[in-house]
Amino acid sequence: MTIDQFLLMKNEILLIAIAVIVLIIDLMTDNKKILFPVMIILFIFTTVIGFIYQTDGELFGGMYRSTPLINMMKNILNTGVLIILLQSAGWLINKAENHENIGGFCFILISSLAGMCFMISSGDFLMFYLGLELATIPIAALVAYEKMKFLSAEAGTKFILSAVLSSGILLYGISILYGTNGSILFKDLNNSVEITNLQALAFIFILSGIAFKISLVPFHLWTADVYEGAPVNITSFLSSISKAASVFILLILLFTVFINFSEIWNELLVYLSILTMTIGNLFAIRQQNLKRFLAFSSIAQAGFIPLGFIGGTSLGASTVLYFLLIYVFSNLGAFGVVSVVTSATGKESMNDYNGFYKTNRGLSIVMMLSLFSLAGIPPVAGFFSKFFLFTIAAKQGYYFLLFIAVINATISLYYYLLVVKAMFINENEQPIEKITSDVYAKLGLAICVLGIVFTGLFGIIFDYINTLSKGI
Amino acid sequence: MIENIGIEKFVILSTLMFFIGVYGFLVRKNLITILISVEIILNSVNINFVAFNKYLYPENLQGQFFALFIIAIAATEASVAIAIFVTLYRRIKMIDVENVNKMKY
Amino acid sequence: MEIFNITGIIPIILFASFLFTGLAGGRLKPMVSGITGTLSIFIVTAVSYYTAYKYFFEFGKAGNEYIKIIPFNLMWLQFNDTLFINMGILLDPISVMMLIVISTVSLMVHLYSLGYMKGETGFARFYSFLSLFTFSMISLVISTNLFQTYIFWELVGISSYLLIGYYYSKPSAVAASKKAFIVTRFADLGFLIGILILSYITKTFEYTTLTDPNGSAINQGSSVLFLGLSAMNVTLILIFIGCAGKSAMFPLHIWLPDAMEGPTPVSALIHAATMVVAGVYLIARLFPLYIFSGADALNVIAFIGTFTSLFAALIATTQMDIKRILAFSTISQIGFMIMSLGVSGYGDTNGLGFTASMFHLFTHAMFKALLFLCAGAVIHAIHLNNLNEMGGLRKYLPVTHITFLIACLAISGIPPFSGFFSKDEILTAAFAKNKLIFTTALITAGITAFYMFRLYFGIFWNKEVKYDKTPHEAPKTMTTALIILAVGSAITGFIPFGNFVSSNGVPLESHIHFEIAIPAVITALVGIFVAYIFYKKENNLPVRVSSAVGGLYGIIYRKFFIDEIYIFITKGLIFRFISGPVVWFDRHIVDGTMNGIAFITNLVSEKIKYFQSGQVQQYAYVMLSGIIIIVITVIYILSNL
Amino acid sequence: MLIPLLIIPTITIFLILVCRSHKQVKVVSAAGMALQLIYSIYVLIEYLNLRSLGNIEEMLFVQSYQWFESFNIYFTVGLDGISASLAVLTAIVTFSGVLATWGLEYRVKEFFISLIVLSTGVYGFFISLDLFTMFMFYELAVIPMYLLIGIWGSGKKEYSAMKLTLMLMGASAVLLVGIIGLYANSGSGDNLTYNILELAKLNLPLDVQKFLFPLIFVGFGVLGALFPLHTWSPDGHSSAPTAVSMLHAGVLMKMGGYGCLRVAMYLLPEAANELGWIFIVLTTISVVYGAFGAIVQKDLKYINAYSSVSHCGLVLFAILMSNKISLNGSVIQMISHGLMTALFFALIGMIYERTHTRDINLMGGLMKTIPFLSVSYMIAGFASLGLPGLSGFVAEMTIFVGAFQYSDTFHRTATIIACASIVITAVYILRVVGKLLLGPVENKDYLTFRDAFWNERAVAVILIIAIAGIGIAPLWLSDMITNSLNPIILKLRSF
Repeated sequence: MTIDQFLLMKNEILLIAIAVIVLIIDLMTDNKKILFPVMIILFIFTTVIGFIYQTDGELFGGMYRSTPLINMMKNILNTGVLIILLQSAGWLINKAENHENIGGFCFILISSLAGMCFMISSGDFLMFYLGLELATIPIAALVAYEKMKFLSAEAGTKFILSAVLSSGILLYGISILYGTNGSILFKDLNNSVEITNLQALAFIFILSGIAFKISLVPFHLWTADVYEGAPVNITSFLSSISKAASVFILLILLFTVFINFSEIWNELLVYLSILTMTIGNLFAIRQQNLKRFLAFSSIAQAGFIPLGFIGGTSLGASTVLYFLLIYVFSNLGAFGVVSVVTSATGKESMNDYNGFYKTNRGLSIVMMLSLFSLAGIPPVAGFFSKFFLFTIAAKQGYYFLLFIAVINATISLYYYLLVVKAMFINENEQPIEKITSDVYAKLGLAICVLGIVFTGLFGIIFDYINTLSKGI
Repeated sequence: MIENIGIEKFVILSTLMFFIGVYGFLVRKNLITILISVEIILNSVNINFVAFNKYLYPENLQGQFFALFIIAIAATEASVAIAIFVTLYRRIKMIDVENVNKMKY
Repeated sequence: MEIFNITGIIPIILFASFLFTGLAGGRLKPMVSGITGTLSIFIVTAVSYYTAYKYFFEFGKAGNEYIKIIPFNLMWLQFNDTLFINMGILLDPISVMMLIVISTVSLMVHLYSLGYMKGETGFARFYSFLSLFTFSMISLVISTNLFQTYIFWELVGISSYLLIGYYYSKPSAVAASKKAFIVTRFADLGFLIGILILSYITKTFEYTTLTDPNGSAINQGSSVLFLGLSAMNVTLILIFIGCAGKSAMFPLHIWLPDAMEGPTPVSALIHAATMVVAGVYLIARLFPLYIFSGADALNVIAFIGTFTSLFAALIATTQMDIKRILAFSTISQIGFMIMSLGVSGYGDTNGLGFTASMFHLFTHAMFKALLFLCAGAVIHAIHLNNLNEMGGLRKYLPVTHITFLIACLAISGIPPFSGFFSKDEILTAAFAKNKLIFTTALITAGITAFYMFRLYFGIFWNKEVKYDKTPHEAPKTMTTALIILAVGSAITGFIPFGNFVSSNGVPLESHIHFEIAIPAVITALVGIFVAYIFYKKENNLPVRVSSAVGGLYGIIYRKFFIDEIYIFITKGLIFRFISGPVVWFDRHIVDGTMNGIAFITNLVSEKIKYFQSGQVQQYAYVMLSGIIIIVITVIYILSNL
Repeated sequence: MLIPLLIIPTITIFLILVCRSHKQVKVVSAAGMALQLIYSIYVLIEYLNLRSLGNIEEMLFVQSYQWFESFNIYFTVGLDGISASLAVLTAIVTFSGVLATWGLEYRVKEFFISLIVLSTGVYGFFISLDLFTMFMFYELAVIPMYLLIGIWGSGKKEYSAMKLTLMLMGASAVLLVGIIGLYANSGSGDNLTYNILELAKLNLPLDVQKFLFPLIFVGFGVLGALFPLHTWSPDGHSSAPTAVSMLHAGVLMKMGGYGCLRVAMYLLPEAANELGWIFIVLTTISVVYGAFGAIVQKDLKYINAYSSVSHCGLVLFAILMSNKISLNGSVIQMISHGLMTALFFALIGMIYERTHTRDINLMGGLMKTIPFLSVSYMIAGFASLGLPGLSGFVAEMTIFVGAFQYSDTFHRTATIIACASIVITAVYILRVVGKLLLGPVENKDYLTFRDAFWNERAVAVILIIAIAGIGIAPLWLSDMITNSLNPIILKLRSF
């Protein structure tokens, strides 16, 4: 193994390095103030490296692989986590009970990210499983991070139980696949997987395991409760990064290992997509708690993703990537505002946001842009990604699905507008007072806004992703 | 290799364990028991892996390694889960799953 | 022809006058607008007479026949290669005749109004509207095509609306103007549809093509069917509906009596002399088309004209408002003209009806304008217009008295006044065509004489009324107009009208038909005599008679309940049974569906919330059953592969 | 040549952002929109100039930039007579809308930004030659409406804003399916295209057309107030602030008509021929229904909203009649209705500012106290009821002449019913004029009203001049549009 080969794993290595450095600093010094900036600088460095340095190759006999496309996925995740870290600064630094644990928090978060990177880089199911668990278990700890809150513990409980069950089912699927094919390497399976009942069962188990992470209906029920109970920043991590990573691996699995199953998963994803969009929307309509609301909205959003899988084209794959890139920006934008508000005032209800614009112009505009992006309103980026997803579905002739999807997009617009209405239109005697957010949060939101506004307008970004995904 | 015991026995065993685990997960009320049920599921998977490896693909050890890793990870899972249950217990002084339903609808 | 280019300045002057008085009038002294308006109409009159002179005596004839001259014709809007709207000037006997009529009466009215309207607020506005009206009316009669006619047809409608509603603070005036506009608009709908179907059949709007007796338009039309009827007849009847609206034929006459809410000079100009005869003019304009392709339509026209004339005359006998009596009289007289067109044939003596109709139009314009202006002078003097409250005015208003008498004699058809000649021709034409129509017309003529003299005696004789202020004769501007018009009413009958205007352009020798004239004059005299007995002196005879025929009188007095029927249709049917339901439908069905969708969505959302019970084990249930369902689905998919 | 039409508003928005005072914001907006107006007129003149030089390209000033290579999406703009005239209409209405809002004091910056974003969407829509960008601009124009009505509206503004937005976005969702369907059927493999001109060259199979046509027509039709999906319009208009009502009724609803013409009819001619009858029935109902609905309303804005339903129904009706004359009429009607309804709503706003009510039964005699506004209102009314010399007449007559070119019973009956609307229009217009402007002054407070201020005068005068200009000299406009209609007619008659 040469240095070059190690460099294939540069992202994971850097992440683990950061995690370790954070841990060391945390242990070495009592002055927690420097910890955060150092980590942020390192993280930005990692993210930038990810964009600059492209890698392509395999390690460990195919257990680990890296392609430009996977690199891009990691970049998306890195950017997202960077934003989350920036957004959580206020919550971590300003609250006494969290202040002590900054190091722990960052360490766990970054390890989870490293797990995701391993997961999407995996070339066999063992690596995949390890990555998955490395990604999941730390999050469970973070969900229950606020020790003093019952809700946080409840969310943690629900999360870990559901996650363990789903990973058990997933594993069972993998074991069947192993039993029938004799290998867990993707490239071996790629050739040997064929449509038999047993393998189809294995496929379904694996699919449902991942669908659990993406929170497709009917594997979504944990989502809302966990999102509501977890700290805001963890919720945003779960709803965007974790979801995106799972979609990426699903993409890779479907397009490589299970490509022979494409007839099955085409049909299956159509139903799942319809169910997910509709149920997510129907639940979202009624929500009053903003975090819970965003949770259901993220379920509904997840329902759009399968549209891009249909047909199994590389264009579809790039559309999914593009969608997730924009989704990460938009979702984090919305959660970022909620995070700022929650950490300053502790208010999470939609009614609390009445008259928000009067006191906090910048924040409400960021919120509005993010919501519009989620709803798919031009000229913000969400419009483009959704439009392309629809195009993919239509190209394969799935007009009925398309129809349901556009109807759901309209319904989703309704509840996004409810928030906009609360902020801009509703009157309130005592609106949330003026919040001065710290520089980190501002930076984080700025990145989101830039992403929301420019990712769509610059078509070159999509085309770039598309050139990458040709060799999936 | 144990004489006279075919692979199907193992498969039946693992399947049974899987469903026992699932059943336990669904009906038990104590969080720890639920966790144990999940461990049973994981162990059923382990049996699968090992049996498949031994009987069907004895030339390499992928299955056995997989089983090893599962065991390790099951341990971490259990530790994190129990840590969470502890915080939960601190708040409500019980670990009955039915009481963990403050958030709903 | 070059010489007629000068005619083109008529509309320009009038439009300029409209714009000037309309935009700047409010800021200047009121009289400036008045004088501007009057001056411009004076120039217009001069040009009109000049044009008429040149047309009738120098350039109008080709051989023995008056031809249509189009000095210019500009493209205004093009639909396709054959259908386009031009704006131009068409000179032929009837349009030139109308030029004379309109400019003359309009000049008189402008002049008269200088006195009559003095001191009114919105004096400038009044003149501006008058100019607009005159502009539209003149452009209407000189139109070269049907669509141009329609355009100005609408514009005269709107000018009429504006002028009737001149006293806009008065609710009754507002209501009357609205009614007038809507009723005529309704009729115009028929006209419009008529034009459009006609244009579809004939592929043209141009009069020269449409009315050429040997042209393609007339030959094509008869074979086309529309909704199972002969398209041409339907079309022409539709166009006639438009005419009936403007010319207040039964049953579209209801707006005209109410239109008397406008200032009296306006009634004289628009609702007696010019605009209301536009319908007659239009039928005359399309006369060859009616004759050759719409015989049935022409019959309808004849009967409606006859009926209207009798009907309106009957109502006129019972009314009390002097302007309303004149309004019904106008309806009745226009009925004569329409009827005369309806009974006319084409060419030579067959075409007598046509000539008679135009002749009557001409004379009627003079004496009816005069009647209205006289009525105006009376109202100006005593500020009353109820016949019951006036009487004995001959002492105070000598000029008005004499001119009014002349007009009454003219309208009653007493020789040698103008009405005698035109009515004689009409009756002759009717006699030749249909005896029933003739008889009705004769009776109507008698009734006409009766109610006109009822009016005359009622105003100037009858009882002596004590007025709050002693009435004074009108100022010079007004009496001048009266006298000029009186002279016109007295002598225009001697014009050999048939020499100029005839159905086919070839001059028609006309003479008095004594076999018709004598009974007609006798009938008229009888009418006058009855009126004399009833109304010369105050007595209770009218009351006795009216109570003797009780119910009938009531029905006639209430104008045969036509207004009530209309109100029932509009208020009762349209508002209650169409618009009301439309709004209800909008609110409850259309909106209800939308809100229903929202409601159902919310309901479903509410119902399915129990899936999210908060119990982690239930989540697992759902998840596992989801897997089972997926397995079943996949098995299903696999079995179909 | 056309890109500045989008850049000027964008720059204006940025300038507004740096403004300090309300006054500055207004001046900057007005200046920007005036510049835009001048520029769009310049474009129109250039267009006519090129045409008169004999340029017979279907679209002029075509510029194309690649945007999303993978989907073959281009940012393509171009102009023909129809879009040129509609762009000028937009410029006029926006400019007068800005002037009409001079008195605004609440969240001024935000208002003008939203308004200009809205108008940018409209410009983009009219000049787009690519369905993707066209759709993008369509949605861009709809969304600011929500904020504009929701924040600055009156009455039950939240309900109206939500209803309007959802109905329009629902329609756009349906439209989206149609557009994407067109794209997906426009070729094979990677040769798919959104370009209208390219799509027009295709001959899609009939069943595809029949599937897509209703989607696209309904999608655009809702914006054009197609019965029974018109109810957003009355509520929306009645709650919207003045300038928004002006833009909405004046311009936004035209996008529906334009879209139906440019996309539904042009690209799917066979289906238009086959399925047109369904929509002819619906639009005929729209025309009469809107007019009858307007008769009994009490709120001035409701009356005009229903009237808009009727008039825009006529636009769609004319489009469906699909011959050269009626299509020409439909475009003129769009422009004419845009101008006069903008005038209407502007005046209603001004009257409302004085009387603080829009109930016609509570008002009366305004002619006496505010003659300028009243006369302007009357002129708008006359234009609406189709008085010759004003634009409405030209439009309606062209439509009716066109519609009468069919002699079968179905078309004839529909046409005659649609024609009947002109009488009903007269009824409700005169009813309003009678109640509102004429009659005695009941309320003594009304005597203290001030007549129009300079900005109000400017609004009214600009719009009236445009209305009368078209009404008096329609030939150039009609010619310009007719020429641009040739390709569409060719398609519609090609089978």
